[in-house]
Amino acid sequence: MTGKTYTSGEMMTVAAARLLPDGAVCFVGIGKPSAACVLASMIHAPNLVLIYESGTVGTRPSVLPLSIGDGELADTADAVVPLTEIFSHYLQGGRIDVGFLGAAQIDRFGNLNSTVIGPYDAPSTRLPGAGGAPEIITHARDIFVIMNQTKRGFVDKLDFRTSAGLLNGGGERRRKNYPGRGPSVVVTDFGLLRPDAETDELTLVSLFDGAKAEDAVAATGWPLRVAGKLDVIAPPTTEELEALRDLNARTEAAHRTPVKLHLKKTA
Amino acid sequence: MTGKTYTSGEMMTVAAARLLPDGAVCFVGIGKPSAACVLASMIHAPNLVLIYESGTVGTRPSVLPLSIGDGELADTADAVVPLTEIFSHYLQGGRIDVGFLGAAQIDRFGNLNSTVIGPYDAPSTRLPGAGGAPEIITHARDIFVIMNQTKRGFVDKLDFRTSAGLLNGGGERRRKNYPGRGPSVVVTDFGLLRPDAETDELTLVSLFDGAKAEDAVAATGWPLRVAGKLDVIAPPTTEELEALRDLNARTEAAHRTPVKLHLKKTA
Amino acid sequence: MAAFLSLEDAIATHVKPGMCVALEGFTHLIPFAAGHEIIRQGITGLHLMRMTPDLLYDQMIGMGVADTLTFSWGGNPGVGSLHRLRDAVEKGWPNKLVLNEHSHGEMSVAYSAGAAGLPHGLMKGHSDTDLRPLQTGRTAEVECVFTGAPLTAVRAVNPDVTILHAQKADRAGNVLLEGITGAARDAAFAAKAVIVTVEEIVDDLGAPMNAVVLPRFVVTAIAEVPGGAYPSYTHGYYGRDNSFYIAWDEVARDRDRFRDWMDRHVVKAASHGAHLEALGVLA
Amino acid sequence: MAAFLSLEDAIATHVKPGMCVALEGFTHLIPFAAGHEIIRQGITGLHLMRMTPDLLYDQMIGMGVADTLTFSWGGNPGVGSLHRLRDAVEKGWPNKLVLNEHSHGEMSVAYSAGAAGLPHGLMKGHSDTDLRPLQTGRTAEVECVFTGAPLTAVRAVNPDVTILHAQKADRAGNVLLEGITGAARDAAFAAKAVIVTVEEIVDDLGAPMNAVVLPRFVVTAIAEVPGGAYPSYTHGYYGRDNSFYIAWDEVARDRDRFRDWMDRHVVKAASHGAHLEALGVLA
Repeated sequence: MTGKTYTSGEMMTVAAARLLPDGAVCFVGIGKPSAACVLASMIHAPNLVLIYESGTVGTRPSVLPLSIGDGELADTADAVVPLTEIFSHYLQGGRIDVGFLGAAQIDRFGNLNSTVIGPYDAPSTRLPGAGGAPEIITHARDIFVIMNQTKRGFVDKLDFRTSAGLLNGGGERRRKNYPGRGPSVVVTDFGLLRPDAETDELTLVSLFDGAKAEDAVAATGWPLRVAGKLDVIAPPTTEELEALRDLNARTEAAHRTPVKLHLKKTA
Repeated sequence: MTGKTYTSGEMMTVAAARLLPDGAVCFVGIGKPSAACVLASMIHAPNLVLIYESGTVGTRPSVLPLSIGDGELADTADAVVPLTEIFSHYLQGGRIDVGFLGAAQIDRFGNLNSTVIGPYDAPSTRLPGAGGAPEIITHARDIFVIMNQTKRGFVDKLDFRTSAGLLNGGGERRRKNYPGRGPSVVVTDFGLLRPDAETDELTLVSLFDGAKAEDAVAATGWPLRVAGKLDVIAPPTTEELEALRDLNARTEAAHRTPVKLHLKKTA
Repeated sequence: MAAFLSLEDAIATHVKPGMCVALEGFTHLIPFAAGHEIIRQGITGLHLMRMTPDLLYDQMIGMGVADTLTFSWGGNPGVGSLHRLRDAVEKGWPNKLVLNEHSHGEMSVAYSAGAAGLPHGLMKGHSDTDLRPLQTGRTAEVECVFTGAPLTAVRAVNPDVTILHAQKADRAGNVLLEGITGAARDAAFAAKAVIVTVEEIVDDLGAPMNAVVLPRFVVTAIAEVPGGAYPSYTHGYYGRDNSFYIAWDEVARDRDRFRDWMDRHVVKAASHGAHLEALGVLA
Repeated sequence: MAAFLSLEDAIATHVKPGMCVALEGFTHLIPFAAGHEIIRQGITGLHLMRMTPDLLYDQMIGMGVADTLTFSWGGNPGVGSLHRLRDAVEKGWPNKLVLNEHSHGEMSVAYSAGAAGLPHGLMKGHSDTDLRPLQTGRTAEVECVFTGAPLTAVRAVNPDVTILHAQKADRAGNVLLEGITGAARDAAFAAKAVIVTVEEIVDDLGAPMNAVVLPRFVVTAIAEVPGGAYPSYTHGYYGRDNSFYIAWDEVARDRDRFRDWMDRHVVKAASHGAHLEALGVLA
């Protein structure tokens, strides 16, 4: 975005961070969700609880993890528990307020694909797969999705439904008594989409400063609904931007540090 | 038993200890089972693994626990795990070689009652209840029962079947594919009973030195079968008796030590 | 997030007549102080739940706190009977007590299922015991949908309140349990509210990696009650007073002696600290 | 009880062609050395199982070790695709790979049920995804026998061999795992045999109370392999070599370059120690 002093990735992270209420218990993935949560805890939500599926509960990383099981997450956690307990006691047990998800594809009802592009048995692209997404999207009280908005990713029809969002819309998920409400917001590089209260269809409701609704529509694989009145989201504050860049700089330095093994002896 | 230099309780404990093969993983209760296991590990089975349902695995108590959750058991354990894990991963998971049980009543097929004397809804004596006995007797590969032999305890018909032994005999338990074989020996104050290979009926097969088969028969509430050839079990050796008495003396001294609370402050 | 309250306020706020309350603890970490406070506040009609009701539940049942008991083993460990529990079951004194009776394995599965948000858990096999026919609505014979193998469904339990005693809480409200934890973790996760009494509140739990920590968002209220598990014990703080357990056998045998003891030592005690002092067990 | 073997002997004795083998580890404690030894011994036709197949499974699949993969997330964490896994699935190179695909929640339940001796475990709810119809015989929709609530049965998994890396074993064969343990405990209890590589064998584990210890009677074989988790990490010993994970992306993109790298660094390495030395990562 020309003339901006920040990237759209930074704006997405900042926007996601602002959505997090203090004290929320967050089920976090690597990448932007981690950055958003750590940023929020540095700015306005010091009591945010971060849980990673690797088993780290209440972790306070000073650098972002490259993987979901980095040692930093264990070292700074309130508790390190078996993964089985994360999925049974924490997630299915109903202890998670907000789950973050991304995906390769999303449809207009917030259903997600992270499995394959093309047919399952003969995919053109084999993606990593479900991970914990199907359980997170089912059980967390609220779901934030973060994805760049492109025609390849925001599709009329998923190649594969890995994780059940708002299903076919129109309140189907509610009627089926899913424990959590499903995706309530999608943070893209244009702004925020939220499901329509009646139809559940994802609707552009907010734009980042300088972003244009017609560009968002053009980047969507279905005729994107646009709210009558569009909020404009303020650019990152200096405090937000500095905190985020410090975090990213610390992270890059940490991940560049070469590992040397001091072994007593080798077998 | 007149003229003896040891009590029948000591003989029972020693006899039970001798039955334990080195390296066996034992699910242990308090009282004689604990004493038998600790004695065996001091005499001939140094690699015996003791597991208490409180969650202590591979414990090596130097004094016998008064309760199944004494601190001594935790302090000397290889692992202290949640009770839920003991019942799921260890017991039902098939990791236990020998389980020890006692009861208020036993019948001729090794079924046990530890629930009530009299009708369940209007008992003359309410007993403590099942505890882990139903699962121990189901899942442990082998079961040792230890009980004093009396007409009140060795009954023709249980008032309540708390734990399923060899059911109605004649191989019923085997046909029902129970994971473990059920009670293979009952250590009484007269000697050892073992189930008959065909009928499963408990049969007197060994007598303690000086004990008489007719006394055992008289102490049994059903016509007790007696094996054609009765083994005689050697009295406790000096080594066994000294080790057991040292253990009991240490235990009594430990349990007599008064507790004083050094509290920082009281609320 | 966990609120720091006095024990009086924690009980008054969260324990109401008629509730299902699990004061867990497996020989270790039994929340005696909290149970005594329930007695002092005269709360009745409780559905008490615990794998191993021992002296504390003997006291609570004898004082008329409970009308239902869900349990799997009710005795004085290593000593004998719980005379007050027996009197309630055998003679209906001071009131009738409905028993929801289980084995340890069943209770363990019921707590775990409750903690995991499941309506029931599973055990291997069916059962040839007299206990199972008494458990209508709580256990049921089912079969494996894949293999046809016999299984038993055990209905989840979800106490209104689980009450625990633990070593420490930090100022954020995270709670550390060390030593024998029994079913404490699962009973806490299964409950709608969790009250924890702790030996002390500290700046830093100093918890080793992989320790048993209840995170602050699972804990409803924390009260600092040093000695709160006596005559049970708190690993690293004080040992189990076995002599108290042995002496209790005589106290509890007789209704009048029991009531007199409870009146003097619990009902009229100003606090758990005063209770301990009167017992002469403070160093 | 655990036998102390060389890594070569442990693999040769317990891992046979066609077996179901789970080399678990969740980012942390991934048993790279053991996986490399399987490659070196030319064992093929394995059914590999793991929640998060990462670089090690990319290497094993690319070397033709596996014909089936049970998994729930197959990627290079924080980096991108596993190119060898993709090549096997998309192009059948070096051989076709059957996928038994799950979510993390399903795998977690499958391991736990296997560890608990159950034929299946349970998850709350049914599912409106495209994954479930692909899981015939592995998941099934059932209903709560008490409430009628929708549940999903997930069939237990019981690997022939589970292979783990851990910090320490003592001379009796007890194994200590510290830090992120993932599904390691359940994968071990679910297995018919368990091989553990450890950083060191010690007289005393020095395990804190409530630490994660696999007792000696659950462990089949122990091999001392310092650095055995590299480029994954062993908490308290060495950190994760993120640069290796990033660099792997390029190595694995091309079949020839991959085979050449594996040949030079793994197949021809005399041992894991030699492998680490050749990579220049020893201090």
